[in-house]
Amino acid sequence: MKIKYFAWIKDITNLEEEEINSNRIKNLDELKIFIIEKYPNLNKHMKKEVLRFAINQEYVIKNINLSDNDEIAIFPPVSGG
Amino acid sequence: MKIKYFAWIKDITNLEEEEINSNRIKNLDELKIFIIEKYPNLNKHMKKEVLRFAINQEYVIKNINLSDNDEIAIFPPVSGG
Amino acid sequence: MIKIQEEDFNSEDEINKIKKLHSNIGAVSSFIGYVRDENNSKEVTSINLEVYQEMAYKQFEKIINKANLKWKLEDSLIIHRYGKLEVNSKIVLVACFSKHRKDSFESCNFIMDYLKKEAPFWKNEFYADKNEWLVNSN
Amino acid sequence: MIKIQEEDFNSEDEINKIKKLHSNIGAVSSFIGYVRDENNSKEVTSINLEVYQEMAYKQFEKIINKANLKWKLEDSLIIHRYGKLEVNSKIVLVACFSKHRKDSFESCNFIMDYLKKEAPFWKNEFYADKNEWLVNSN
Repeated sequence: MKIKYFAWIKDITNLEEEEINSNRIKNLDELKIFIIEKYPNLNKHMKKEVLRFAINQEYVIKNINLSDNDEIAIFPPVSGG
Repeated sequence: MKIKYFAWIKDITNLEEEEINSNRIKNLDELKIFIIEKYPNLNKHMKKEVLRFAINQEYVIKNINLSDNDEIAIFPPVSGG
Repeated sequence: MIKIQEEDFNSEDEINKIKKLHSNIGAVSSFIGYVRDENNSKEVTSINLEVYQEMAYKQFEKIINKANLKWKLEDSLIIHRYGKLEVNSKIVLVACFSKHRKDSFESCNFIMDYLKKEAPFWKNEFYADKNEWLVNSN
Repeated sequence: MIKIQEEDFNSEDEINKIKKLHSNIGAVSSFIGYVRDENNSKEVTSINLEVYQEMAYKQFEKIINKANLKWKLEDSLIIHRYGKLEVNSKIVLVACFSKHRKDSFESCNFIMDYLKKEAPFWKNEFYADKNEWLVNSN
């Protein structure tokens, strides 16, 4: 699956996007655990619930199953307009 | 005093404006009586309270004293915008 | 700024002229009114818009003053046309300039409400075979 | 119509392009957002606006669909810029086109509310000596 990072999340991951494919990741909660292990500095933001998640360009709040060709985006609260 | 007429009121008076100076007209109510006598076809509109009055470009609802250099406007409900 | 004119106007240019004067404007809410091709189920060909100019300026100034008391505005603009206006022509532009959206938005609506009720303009609407004076319903 | 672009836009031209398609439009309500020279008491020199484009298009379409269910609109327009924007630059234009004022007015505000809360854009604000990511408060 493709993971995209935006705004200051990119400063923590040092990446705009990456391909992650692991048997361990079957849903969003498992992806979150994987991401925090890979980027420990995201942990405090995850805990404070400031991160937003979108799967295939739609906001997702609850846990949801993921498939290999999903595009997941992780970003902070928006500030457009 | 100068009297101005707008919209379909002009079709009744056949005038856009006129100068009226009479000792009989000391306030708006007296002017209304004078106008109806001069233009009997305005009477039914006056009775239905569809006419609006402005003195020196300000709306006036109650009776008010008039002086010789006042500009009085008589018009139907507005429809701008 | 208040303008009462026969000519058409360019809303981008008119808004820019005022925006340029203030670098702290973050929000411009505006309304443009047009002549529609249909009204009260009748096909409109054009309108003739009559105005009592001196009074219109005075009333527009009053309403802008009222809006400034109720909201924090950096500037405001009313352009109202008069005369013969074809279908699709612009009739009016109201634009309110503020730091934040809420002020511009609410004041623009407030000014339009007042303008519709009290600005001394009268629309004579022309149809294929006759014409008729209008009364604002809202 | 939805546009997400780096370039500036001319609001008169953009509104005209849509207005031309409908002779029954009597009302266009619009909002323009600008980069202000000051925010949270800090002097702003410019912003960099990041966007998640595919998602922004999808979310704008959804909000326009929602607005069409709630109000009687003839058409609607969202233009949102991204990239480096200097103070006084336009950021966004939302315009709603309807027969009557109430529909255009309320839907324009509704779209802006939603856009501020959910459109995937992020402002990185530049000051004389540093820069900072913003969060929308309203």
